[in-house]
Amino acid sequence: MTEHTSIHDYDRVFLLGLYERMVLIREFEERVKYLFLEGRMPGTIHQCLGQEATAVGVCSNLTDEDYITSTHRPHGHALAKGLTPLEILIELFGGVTGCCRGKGGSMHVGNIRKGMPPAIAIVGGGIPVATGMALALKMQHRSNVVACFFGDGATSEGAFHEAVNMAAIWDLPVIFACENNRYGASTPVGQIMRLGAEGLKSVADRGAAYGIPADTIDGNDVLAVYEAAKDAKRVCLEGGGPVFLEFLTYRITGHSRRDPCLYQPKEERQAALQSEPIGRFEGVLLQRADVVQSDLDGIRETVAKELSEAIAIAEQEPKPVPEDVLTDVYA
Amino acid sequence: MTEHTSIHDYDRVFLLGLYERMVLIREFEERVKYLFLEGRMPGTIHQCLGQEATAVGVCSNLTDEDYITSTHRPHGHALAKGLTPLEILIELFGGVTGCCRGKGGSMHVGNIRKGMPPAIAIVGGGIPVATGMALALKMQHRSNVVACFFGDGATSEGAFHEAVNMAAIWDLPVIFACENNRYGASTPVGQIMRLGAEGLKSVADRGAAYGIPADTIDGNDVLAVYEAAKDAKRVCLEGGGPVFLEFLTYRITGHSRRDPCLYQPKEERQAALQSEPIGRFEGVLLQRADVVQSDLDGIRETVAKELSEAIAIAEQEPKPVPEDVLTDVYA
Amino acid sequence: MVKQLSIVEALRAGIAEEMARDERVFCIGEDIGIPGGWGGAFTVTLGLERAFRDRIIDTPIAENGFFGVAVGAAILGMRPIVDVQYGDFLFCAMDQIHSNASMLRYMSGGTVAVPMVMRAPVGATGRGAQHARNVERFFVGIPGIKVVAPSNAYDAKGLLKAAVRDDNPVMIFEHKLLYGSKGARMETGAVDSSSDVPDEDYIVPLGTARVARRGSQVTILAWLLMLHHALSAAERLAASGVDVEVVDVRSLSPFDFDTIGASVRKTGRVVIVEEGPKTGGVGAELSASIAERFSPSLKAPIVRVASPDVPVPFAPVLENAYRPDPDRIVEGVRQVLD
Amino acid sequence: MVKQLSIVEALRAGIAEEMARDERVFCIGEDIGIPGGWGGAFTVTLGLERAFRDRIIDTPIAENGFFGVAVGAAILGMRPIVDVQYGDFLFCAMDQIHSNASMLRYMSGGTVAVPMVMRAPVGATGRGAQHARNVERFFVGIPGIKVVAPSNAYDAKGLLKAAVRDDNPVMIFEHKLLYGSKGARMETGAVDSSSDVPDEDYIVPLGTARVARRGSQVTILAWLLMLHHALSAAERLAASGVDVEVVDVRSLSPFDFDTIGASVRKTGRVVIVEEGPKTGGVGAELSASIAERFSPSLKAPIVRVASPDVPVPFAPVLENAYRPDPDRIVEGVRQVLD
Ligand SMILES: Cc1ncc(C[n+]2csc(CCOP(=O)(O)OP(=O)(O)O)c2C)c(N)n1
Ligand SMILES: Cc1ncc(C[n+]2csc(CCOP(=O)(O)OP(=O)(O)O)c2C)c(N)n1
Ligand SMILES: [Mg+2]
Ligand SMILES: [Mg+2]
Repeated sequence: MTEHTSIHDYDRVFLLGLYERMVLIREFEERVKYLFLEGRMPGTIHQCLGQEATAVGVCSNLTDEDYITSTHRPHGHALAKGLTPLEILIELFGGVTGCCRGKGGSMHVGNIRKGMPPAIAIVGGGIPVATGMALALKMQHRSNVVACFFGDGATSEGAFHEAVNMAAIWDLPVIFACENNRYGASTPVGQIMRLGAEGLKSVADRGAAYGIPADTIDGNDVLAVYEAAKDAKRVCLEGGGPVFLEFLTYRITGHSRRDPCLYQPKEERQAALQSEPIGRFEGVLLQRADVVQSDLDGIRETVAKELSEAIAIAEQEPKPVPEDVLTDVYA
Repeated sequence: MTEHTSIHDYDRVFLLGLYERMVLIREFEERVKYLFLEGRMPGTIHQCLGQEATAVGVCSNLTDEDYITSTHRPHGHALAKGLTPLEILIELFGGVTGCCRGKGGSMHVGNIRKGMPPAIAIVGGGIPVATGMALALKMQHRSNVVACFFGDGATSEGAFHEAVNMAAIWDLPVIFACENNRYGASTPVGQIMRLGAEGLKSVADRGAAYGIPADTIDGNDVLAVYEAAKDAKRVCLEGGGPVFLEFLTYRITGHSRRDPCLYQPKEERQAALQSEPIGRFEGVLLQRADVVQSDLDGIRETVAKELSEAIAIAEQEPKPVPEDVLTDVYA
Repeated sequence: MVKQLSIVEALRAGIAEEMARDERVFCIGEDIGIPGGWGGAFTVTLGLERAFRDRIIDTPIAENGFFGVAVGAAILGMRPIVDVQYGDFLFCAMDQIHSNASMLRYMSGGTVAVPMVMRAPVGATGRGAQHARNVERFFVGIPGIKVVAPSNAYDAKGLLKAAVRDDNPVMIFEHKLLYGSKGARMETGAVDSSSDVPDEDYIVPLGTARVARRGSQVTILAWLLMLHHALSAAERLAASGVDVEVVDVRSLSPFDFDTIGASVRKTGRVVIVEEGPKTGGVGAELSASIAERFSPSLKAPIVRVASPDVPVPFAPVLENAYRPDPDRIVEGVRQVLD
Repeated sequence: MVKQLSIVEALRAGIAEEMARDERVFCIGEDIGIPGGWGGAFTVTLGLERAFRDRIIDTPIAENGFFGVAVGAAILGMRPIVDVQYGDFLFCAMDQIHSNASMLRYMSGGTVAVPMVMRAPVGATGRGAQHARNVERFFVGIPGIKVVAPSNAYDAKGLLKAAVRDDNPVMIFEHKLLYGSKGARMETGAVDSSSDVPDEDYIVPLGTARVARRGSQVTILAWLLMLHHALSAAERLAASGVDVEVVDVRSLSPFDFDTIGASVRKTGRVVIVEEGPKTGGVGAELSASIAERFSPSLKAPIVRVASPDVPVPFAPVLENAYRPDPDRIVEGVRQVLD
């Protein structure tokens, strides 16, 4: 919960929409993990279990004409931005009707027609691209924003520094959405910046180096994320952008593939499981008189069914033919 | 002048040494500019007239076992670190007995035996190198520091960000000496960072993003530079490094070659000429009873003579033979 | 109307015309539009900020950043022309160029386009190792990118315009000694590359080579500065009765094997001239491809004349030993005739 | 004593031995020594932090930065082994590698040395375009750098040790499908590259190729994964009476033209196999050099078997169409025999 707003101030349909989208991401990731471990799905995967609130909270502020950029961990962002589970699943299965026609794969899902270019898996590499998209929006006098997702680890890359600075000096409409899940791969964030020292208390404090508004938000509170991103979008549209938002969250699954996460202390993991965003949001939702458990159960069932159907279809979709390797290189 | 120390607290010889070194750099650059414009010296040059106090103030704290890294504008740093005018001049003339055997040239002068690897002319490129040199010093348990020179413009490069952060988390003994001469090439510093905005008042404020001590110093006051670098060196040797120092100064010559500096407002230039470090230091020096104008004149004369001799020798030194192009590629 | 222009003037005119024609076109780079400044390191964009203030974007010194910015802007329909002061600094931006500019279209299954132009000056010019490299080799063969390298003003303007209108990332290499920059930015050792340039709109299609001199006994392939040295060498050889054809390769990716092949089939002898270390150069691919495609026509092994495998040295005597010159090209031709 | 080791195990042992032997040696990279972590992306340094805590340095995600840090440490006498998780990320560090690591010695007139080892995994492995590129081509021909690419555990350890002891920057390319990583980091489609590795100290000299299979009719040149596919193809061809020699090029810079030349002189027919786009590949230089050096021995135009000129696609069917396989190598041999 944010400080300013109570759960009772929101529209019921809106709230259940947030819930549904988070559940969709969670369930999607669970299914994909299973398919992957079973060997039915090729490649490698980076999943966002536990981080659903950041994707959903931010993207709920975006219209179809707004944009996002994403990372090696893009499934949640894509679903939150409105890509269908089906087009993503087909892509993950390497199907030719997938959102990238089977050429992208898990780390590069995207659909520009829905405001998401292929996710960029070079850590930090999407941040200049997002900044350039915002520059285009500004030059084209469009009232839209770009939400640029990246992790705590990405803030050490030069690309982050160069791009955020340019967004700052040119007042570009970018929401820099830093998902601080406390680790870059296996490396704790406390090990890659001098936190606690003179002037640097949080990742958000880095925003000050660029003279832009920056804040640290409980990233497992979907409404707090939503409100922060809403404010940020307003600042952007008023020409005061960019805004840096650090969302505190936790990855309750492996970094990639079959990672057993032995570098995450047990107690920390335990605590994180307690504060994962979906359970927390359920508790908050049920404070409302007009939301009952069966509403939530119904949503979960619908999502589960939708996904089962999508998987069944996706797995059977036609694969590319070898000659397709040669197409789509040049426009 | 610094706030803490008065001109009377210093040793006369030390002070005249600072003066001499600044005069040497100024005179060196004047001569080189002339040689270049006359067509006697090949290549291109970036000169540091007006910035002598930063090089001299910092390097006066360094021993032969301390190191520096430098940039495309390295003559002053090299002279301040103890390279002889002769070995640099020969290099600039493309002589085989030059400090880089004629292979480096103006932008790459250096002499590792005197604590200076070849200057790195990729803007920002020397900052990671300096950081690595400091890492070596630390791993080798040596009580030495690296002074890393770079300009205001370089702080926009990713290399700056990545390296300063690593120096910070590993407590490396680096003095990040940022010479803010208000321009990166022709571009005013106010145009490449959002100065004045939330939290960002000076280039030094960027240091906070890395959790390290950072300060802005009058870079045309050689004693202020000296004292700041002395403190920084102490912090480094005590294991608390790195330290970020922003030195406010001004380039009272072209960026390179025959640049007429039309992008520098006239009044600004005029003011800068008033506060250039050598004239200022003369005024301060003459406050002492034991320094008189003829002392200063004598130093200027000695320097002038030394340089005339060095130039005469340097120009005549043997040039490489064409076959030398093939040597020194591999160790 | 036709005017004699330098490459700098031709590029400047080409950029201005494309910006006037299409408001999606903008320039981005360091020091390109600072009032009182130089219009980039070599005056190509000098004064353009007066006509197009909002579309000449001066950046911080942050190559990877602003190349990425150009990629993002291009994705959303703009047509950036990115200026890097020296080709050497492309290494700073290499990730954005290779990982994003060149591949996003493919990764997206053909749904994203990245129409951007990159301009990079190359060549050894008395500045030492870090402002001197001929980096063409690093971009030839990156799938998704096109590469051109004009040797004269007409081609420079025509190729620039074609590049701006192309829907893909196009790299234009320009040679510092060919610019014809004037005044304070003039280069020692510059070679005249000015040519007649019509006022009317025209393009030089990407992907085309040009026969710069007709001949029958040997084909020299060259581009940028080396094209001029090749022509000098050809003159000299003509005096001693050797009839050399010189092809301005001009398009380094893709190569124009129609034009190159026609020449090779005619002469059967090939000398490839390249500024830059021999090993791993563009000449390697040219040599390998020609051998694959036209072996039956070859009367002698292909000869590569290039720089030695060393960084670029500073001292003029060394730089001259580094950079291939007409003498060495003549030698190469004699070798292929042996 | 001799043990059968995977490449990962051999590299790990080699690094540990060099670190024990010489305290100037240290490792630096992302996630290489985090307790409970993976020892880098492919477990090469797994557990080494227990023996050498101060010399296994985990970095932030900042490739250009930590490659530059390695350069600086090397200048002052340390011997860093730099780990990059995927060869693709070398583009982020390209400036430090090319502008500093490779050139500082030359720029200093031979007074500075930069003894550093860089390790980079390459190869298409189901991860899509940005974790897949064979970037060897970008480093072959950079003066000042040496490049090796081991195809088996014995070579991996021996080349690593030679690299650590060399006074120059040495790039080691490793192939993800050859590592033999186990457990959670195992690769689908991995090929066995384990070999007998002695306990005793040994090196494999940089700059040497190895005849991996003797034959008389055709020479196949390959390295990393393609070496294994070349051997399979040779087996298959042997069954139909074609006697193929396979040379593991192994050292990509410099090439060992003694070994390569001996084979070419014997067979007169050359097939070069490369994972990665054909245009501008390492194979181009090999082809051009062999033509220059050994033309009189060549009985047929050199054939290059490589990937098409496209980024690396994700879908398995496309990736298989991208990566050369024994079938395509057999085809290449048949072509060169025609
Ligand atoms: C330039 C680059 N370096 C390294 C990697 C390997 N890598 C993939 S994800 C990752 C960690 C990223 O951490 P963070 O930004 O916090 O995102 P998270 O994985 O936590 O979502 C690393 C090191 C990469 N993909 N790109
Ligand atoms: C990576 C890179 N980009 C651009 C340049 C071209 N260039 C040389 S000096 C310079 C300005 C540097 O400004 P600053 O860091 O403030 O140093 P100053 O010149 O003021 O001493 C530029 C842009 C370069 N050498 N390297
Ligand atoms: Mg993270
Ligand atoms: Mg400056």
